[in-house]
Amino acid sequence: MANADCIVIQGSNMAECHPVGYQWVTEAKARGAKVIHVDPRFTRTSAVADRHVPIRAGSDIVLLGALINHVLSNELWFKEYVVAYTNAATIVNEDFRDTEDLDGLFSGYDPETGEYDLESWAYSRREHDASGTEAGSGTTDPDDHEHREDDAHADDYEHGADTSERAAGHQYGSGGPPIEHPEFESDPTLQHPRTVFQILKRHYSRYTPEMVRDACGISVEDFDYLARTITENSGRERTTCFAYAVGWTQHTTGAQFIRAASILQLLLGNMGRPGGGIMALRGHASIQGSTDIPTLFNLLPGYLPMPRVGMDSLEDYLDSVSSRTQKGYWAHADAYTISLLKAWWGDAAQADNDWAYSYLPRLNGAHGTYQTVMSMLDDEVDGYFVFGQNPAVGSAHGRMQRLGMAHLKWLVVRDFSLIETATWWKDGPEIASGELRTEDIETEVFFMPAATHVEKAGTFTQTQRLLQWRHQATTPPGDCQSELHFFYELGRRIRSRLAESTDERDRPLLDLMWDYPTDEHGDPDPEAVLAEINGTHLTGPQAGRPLSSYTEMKPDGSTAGGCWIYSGVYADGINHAANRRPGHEQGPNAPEWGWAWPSNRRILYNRASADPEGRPWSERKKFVWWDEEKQQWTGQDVPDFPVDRAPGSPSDPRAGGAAGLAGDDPFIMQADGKGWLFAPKGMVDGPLPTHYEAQESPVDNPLYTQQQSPARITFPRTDNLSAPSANAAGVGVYPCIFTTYRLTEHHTAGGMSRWLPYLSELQPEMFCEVSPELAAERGLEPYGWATIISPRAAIEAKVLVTERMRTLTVGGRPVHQVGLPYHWGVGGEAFVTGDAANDLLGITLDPNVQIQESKVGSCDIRPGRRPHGAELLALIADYQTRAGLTPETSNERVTDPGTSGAVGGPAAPGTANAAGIPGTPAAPDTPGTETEREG
Amino acid sequence: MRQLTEAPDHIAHHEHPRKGFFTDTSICIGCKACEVACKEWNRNPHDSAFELLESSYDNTGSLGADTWRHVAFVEQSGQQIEQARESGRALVSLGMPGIGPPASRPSSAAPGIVPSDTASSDTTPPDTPEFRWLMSSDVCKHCTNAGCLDVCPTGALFRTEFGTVVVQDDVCNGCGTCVAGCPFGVIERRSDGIVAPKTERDFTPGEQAATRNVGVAQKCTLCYDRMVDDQTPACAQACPTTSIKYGDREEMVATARQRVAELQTQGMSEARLYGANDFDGVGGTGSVFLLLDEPEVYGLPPDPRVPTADLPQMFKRAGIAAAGMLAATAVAFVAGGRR
Amino acid sequence: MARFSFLEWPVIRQLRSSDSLGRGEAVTSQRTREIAPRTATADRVVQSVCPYCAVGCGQRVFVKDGKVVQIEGDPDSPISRGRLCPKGAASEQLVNAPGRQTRLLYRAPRATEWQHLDLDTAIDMIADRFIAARRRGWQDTDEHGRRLRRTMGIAALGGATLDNEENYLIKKLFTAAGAVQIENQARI
Amino acid sequence: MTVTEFDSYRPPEPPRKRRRGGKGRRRGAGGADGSREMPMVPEPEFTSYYGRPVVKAPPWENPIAVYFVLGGVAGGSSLLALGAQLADLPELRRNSRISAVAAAGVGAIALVTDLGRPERFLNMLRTIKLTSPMSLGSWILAAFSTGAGVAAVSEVDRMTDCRAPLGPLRKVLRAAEHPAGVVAAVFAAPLAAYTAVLLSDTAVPTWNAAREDLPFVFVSSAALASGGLGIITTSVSQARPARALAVLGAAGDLVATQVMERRMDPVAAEPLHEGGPGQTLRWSRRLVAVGGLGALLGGGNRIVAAASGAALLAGSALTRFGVLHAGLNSAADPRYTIEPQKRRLAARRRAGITHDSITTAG
Repeated sequence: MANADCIVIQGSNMAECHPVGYQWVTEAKARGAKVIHVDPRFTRTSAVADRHVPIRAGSDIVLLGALINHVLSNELWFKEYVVAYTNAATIVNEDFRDTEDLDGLFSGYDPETGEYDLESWAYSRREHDASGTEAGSGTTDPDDHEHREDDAHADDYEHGADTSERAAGHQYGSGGPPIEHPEFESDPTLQHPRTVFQILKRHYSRYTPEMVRDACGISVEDFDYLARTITENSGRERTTCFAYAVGWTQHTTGAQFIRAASILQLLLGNMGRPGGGIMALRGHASIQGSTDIPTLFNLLPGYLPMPRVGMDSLEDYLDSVSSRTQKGYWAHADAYTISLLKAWWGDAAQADNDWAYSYLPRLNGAHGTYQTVMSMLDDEVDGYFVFGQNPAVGSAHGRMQRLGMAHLKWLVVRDFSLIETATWWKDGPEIASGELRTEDIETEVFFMPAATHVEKAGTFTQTQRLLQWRHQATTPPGDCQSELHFFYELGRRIRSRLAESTDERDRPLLDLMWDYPTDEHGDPDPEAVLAEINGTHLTGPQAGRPLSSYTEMKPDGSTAGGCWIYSGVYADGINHAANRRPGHEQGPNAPEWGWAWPSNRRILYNRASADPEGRPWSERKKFVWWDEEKQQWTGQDVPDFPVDRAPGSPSDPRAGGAAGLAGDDPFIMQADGKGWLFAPKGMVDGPLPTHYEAQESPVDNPLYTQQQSPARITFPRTDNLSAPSANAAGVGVYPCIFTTYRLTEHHTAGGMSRWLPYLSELQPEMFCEVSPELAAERGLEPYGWATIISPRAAIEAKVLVTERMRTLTVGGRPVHQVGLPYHWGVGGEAFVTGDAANDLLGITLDPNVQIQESKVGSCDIRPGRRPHGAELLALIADYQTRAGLTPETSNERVTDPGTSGAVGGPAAPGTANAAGIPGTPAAPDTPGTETEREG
Repeated sequence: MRQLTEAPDHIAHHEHPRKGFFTDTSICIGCKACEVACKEWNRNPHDSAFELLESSYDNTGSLGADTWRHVAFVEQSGQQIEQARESGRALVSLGMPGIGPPASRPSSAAPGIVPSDTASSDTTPPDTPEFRWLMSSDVCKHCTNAGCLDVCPTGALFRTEFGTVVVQDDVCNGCGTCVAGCPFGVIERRSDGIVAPKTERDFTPGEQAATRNVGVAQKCTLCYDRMVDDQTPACAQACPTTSIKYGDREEMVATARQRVAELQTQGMSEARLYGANDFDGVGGTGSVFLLLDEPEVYGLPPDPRVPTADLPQMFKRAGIAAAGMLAATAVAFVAGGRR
Repeated sequence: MARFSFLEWPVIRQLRSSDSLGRGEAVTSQRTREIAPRTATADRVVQSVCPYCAVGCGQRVFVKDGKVVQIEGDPDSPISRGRLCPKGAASEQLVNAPGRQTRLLYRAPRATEWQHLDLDTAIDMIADRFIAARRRGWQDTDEHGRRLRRTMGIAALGGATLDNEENYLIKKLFTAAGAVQIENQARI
Repeated sequence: MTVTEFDSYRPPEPPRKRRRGGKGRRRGAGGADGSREMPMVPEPEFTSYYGRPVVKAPPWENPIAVYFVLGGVAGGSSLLALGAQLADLPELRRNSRISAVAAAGVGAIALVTDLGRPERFLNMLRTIKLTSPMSLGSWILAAFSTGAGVAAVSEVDRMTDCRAPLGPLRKVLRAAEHPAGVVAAVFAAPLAAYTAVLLSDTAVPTWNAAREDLPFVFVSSAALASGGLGIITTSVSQARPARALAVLGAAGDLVATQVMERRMDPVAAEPLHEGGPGQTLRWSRRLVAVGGLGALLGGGNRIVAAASGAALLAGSALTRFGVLHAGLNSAADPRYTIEPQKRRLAARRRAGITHDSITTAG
């Protein structure tokens, strides 16, 4: 990032949320790079940027699409790069229909299920390769590189043929859906009407500067500045970098926001090159680690998917993960899976019992946290463990979270202090409103004090996949325990209680490898766990020796390893995550500080920093190149490519895995080695990013009849009402847009900041930010109180009237935005308390990654404090009645054209498939989509 | 009467070079890490009734006994930006010392600022004409002629071997004279603190430590205790963007001059330095600032003057007055005894 | 200050030294002359990583008498170069927060207040409840008779400040127990 | 505070604790609300940081003013005592000596109570700082008190008919008595005058701006107060010098105050006229005038003399309280710091002096 010539920060408030990461932007700016901040609010990031471009929250795809259109129609794309490294030339299936043809829907949509059949999006195959319709997909983000900016974990693409279980991200792990080693039709001249390139051109043709003005509220002048700056700073000599965070992910179309930026960056040739790429800014110490080794329902460690119902044998399972003949390293998923099973069940996992594959539970639907909360409300969940998290404040629709917990039999909260999730039964908002009575709540609550980061040893994985070991500084005080200690102990006791059990269902617990060396307090040794994650040779001459790389993993039970991508962190029995050679003694990539997965590679896809012949694109931007003399790749970083694969060497169609890569397939984790402009698979809501309005938006979608994303996941319930959209009746009841965000001074739901006086005093009270125009219109007094009402809740906040909030003109009408930080919660224990902005949010999810839409919603704002008790509920109900809300409001999948005119109803998928646009595999790249609240 | 103020060269009374800060507000992101790092290191009590102070994102208000680094937030309209540019241009036209870019840019200077390799000739002013949000981390100036130090009756305040001004907590009796003596409103006597201590225990989870140094004048020590061990002050070490730089004062001033010249070349005529002039009313400050508007916008005095500079004259006037009193008494006895 | 010594009286030191105006060395106290940072007097310093955001800034943790007395940026870290944001800079206060709970608390059904509970007892109670909830929510097959082998009676939500090793053990234990409803901050 | 129908459901808000600074924001040119608060002043051209003070007021409260008053009384009384000693007026000498030591003693206690750490008051004598009026003042007070103390002890001993078992010390005491009185008198005028320097040698705008003439006000005030005390305590026959001193002091005070205010920066002088301190100072002048006239014209009458003396003492006290609080107020409002500074900076620039600005272009 420090090498970039232009940095566009969009959907992120980097200076506020990642101040220390921002040092690299500061350096780039000092070198002369342009920094542009695109955001609804003028934030501290805007204050130090060259220019702030205010944008209506949730309209980012219009802007990015218009930039794509600008680049394409003005011939500003990086031709050599695009032709060689992307799927621009690939030809798409003739059945494919674009949103331009179907007024906001792609071909393949089923209005009954709200899901797409992805078949018509596939690449067109060459005649002789008739092995099926299985089109390529792959994933990963060719995200940028250069130290510390890639977010490599790849992503979430779904298997096209089966979208019935949209279990969110990582269904297919980093490898994406399996594909045979494919050969697809392509047209290097890019002239064929069904080439990805031509489809792209048509798709974005109506995304014009004027559309940006009308939809985003961005002036044509600002757009020109942005377009000019980006294109002037891209190409051989220069690179532009995008940085985003949850300002993009927390939308019903969040994953597509990122795709749109990836397309732009590929067209400009900014991927895989120093100072280019897309940088995901993640919010939490080990958010990356907790997806790598996931405490997520749909993944096993290393992005292996959880088995799903019907996958009765290991073979079924592995077939769903990868094809042995696909390109890249995912071809060896069998070795990774069997090593994992050996690590978990040891000798109980043998070839004859499918390596204990049957011990794994199966999924048949999504079991994300929001679905779980609804199960709680249905009394289906007895016990709930919450560790280091404060859903009563930090999760969307806080009221539903708290009411759900009131249905539990028992709740275990593990944290440093008495967070609202531990005390809602006593002083939560529902106690105040009379909805709950403490004496009636049956839930048993265990509050267990947790150990802090210095009272335990272990690794965090930071946003660029770097594992860093923390040494233990001191022992936890009092009853405090690490999670490691607690869950180890819990497992031990559960196992001992079941020791006599003959029930088959208890076998997985009893056969579990659960012996870890402990210290005198019974605390297990985290290094032993790390060693298990790394893996070991079980048999053979090297038996007992730690694996040095995942390439050593075997599918024959001779190796064990808990997370293949982390294999190598404990190579030679040395904890490489604890490597600490000072940064100033090393080069910019600092390979001897910590350990990055995979294989301590700091930068991904750096092959793209050289041209197809292997020469650097320019002297100024040289990074990795082909050394003719030594016949190998070399440069400033470890090449992320088979080191001896010469440029121009052809792909071996029969070889799978790494051996199948051609000399100019830089995106090595993708199934076809190319950067994807068009995603034939993997994205369940469309192969190309398309602008839809948010679940709640007072604005009519200016591009299509279809108002919201047709594939979004909705929960039409009386306790999850949505505001009317666009031209619907009652839209004026909730006329403003609110957006939630985080401040530098606090940490998410406040569990790690509102109990600290030094941080609490810096931002002591809940406030809302409004423009002077809105304040004048509503009679809001500076620093007085205001009440903000959404269809779910009403909260109060102090008013900051500031020109940092702009009233935007969208579609000729003023649109007021209300900014709400979400750190505060109602309770009695913290230094500072206040109403929780997240209570306002409803639950509507992105179908790709199941992240909720929390960056934008509809609300009303009025002066004064909110009422208390039953009056509060009456106020909310009064608004709901006035707006005529029902569970169906804004939840129709396909927008009724009657409400907005234009094309006809549910565009029956698959019916309009005649016109032929032969498909070709294209490769999108989507950087890490799962992200947390504000990252 | 001899001159009572210190000359800049008196300060180097030890072998150590004088140390100081250069706070470059043009790259401050207002994160307040400096405030927290300072409080954390110095174990200062928090300084707030936990209420919004009605001043943008600033909720600690000003420097004081408990807050030794303070980040100011100022929201400005286009008209105010234009005025700032105007006043900056006026400064340049005055022909002040050290005007214009240094003839050749010393490559050693400016830690954290890499010489530009791209923006060679871009002299158009940055485009944020409609609005801006200024952030600036204020701190004790560690003046060459320190008012607080001069008026301290007990010797609690002293000039360290690094040329900084530090309170000795164990000596100060809290007379408060230094509070009035500071032209920048930095030093303050610590009151009882806001949270009553539960116990005397320190660094213990779940326990509130006692507030230290109550009743004693308190201010930034430039982390004297760290400095004696050759460590960087807490705020400068924490600062994510190197808006706060720490080092030999001479080097800081050079860096500041280079940076301001750079910004002016880029068309930011509003950039100016504060405290880099050894001929000003306090003999130059140990903490130098790069500001983007007039000092009073940030709560800094526009023309501070150490009161000690006028002390000889005050003594003279007091002497005359005292003599007058003697004379009046004499007259009284002469007049009163006449009858 | 120690016992009064006439020669050490600053008035005398003023006269004896060049610091006649009493602004420097003449007026220092013994404590001032012996000042040392607690980073230098700590028993040990260990390298750690900031627990707040995903940038992964290096930290140095100074420990004296078993207590954490200072946490500051690690200048050796190539990621952060010794810098910290306000939250990172407050890490010492996170560890030693006055509001931090160090004792286990239990709220019985319908109770209006917390009560203290022994840690050991609490873990036993949780283990018992875990087993019971697992059985109650057990699903062997779905409605088509396809194997599920899981329980829906237990759910978990984790923060993203957990170590990889911790996540690993949790995922391992829950998966073996058939508890699939496990989520973390990544999706919140 | 905005109000809604729902506010009644809320617990009442505790009154806001304002830590510092004025209410509301005062930014930008014009300072419209600045003018609202200060209607007497023409629209000021002035910018500040949310109206927060630039300089801090010292933590000095009324005990300090009490000390200033009593310091003046002590100084003036010991001068009277020396005069009486020389002019052989034993009653005046005795009363003045005792007044001096009592005033100095009570004043010192007041001074100590105002310390943040009173137990460390001895640190005042830790060093001699020529740059610190407080340090010099402490030494002056110490020396003065020693002299005045010895002289007073001797008086008390005489009053108690030498009943204290002093033995041979009594001889020493008697021998030291007169020299001690001289010592006290030597430090008397400095004791009365230094407090003015103590105030002026600060960044507090009003005090600093008064630096040329404040010592004259203070010594005059000291003279009139000690004279006033003299005519209260001493019979008319011996009180004539005290009466004369009171009259001279009162005249001096009224003149010096006028001169001082006229020579000050008009903005910095404003707090002397406004609000509580303005009121205090107006009353002070009235009492001084009345007391002075009373002493001059009715000093022969014991009742009138005593009343005049009381008026003078009260007037003197009000002067110190007024000046103290006017200064504290001037520190609390950034206008008094910023405006005069900007004006003097601009004046210097107009005069071609450009080398001494703290703000520089490079």
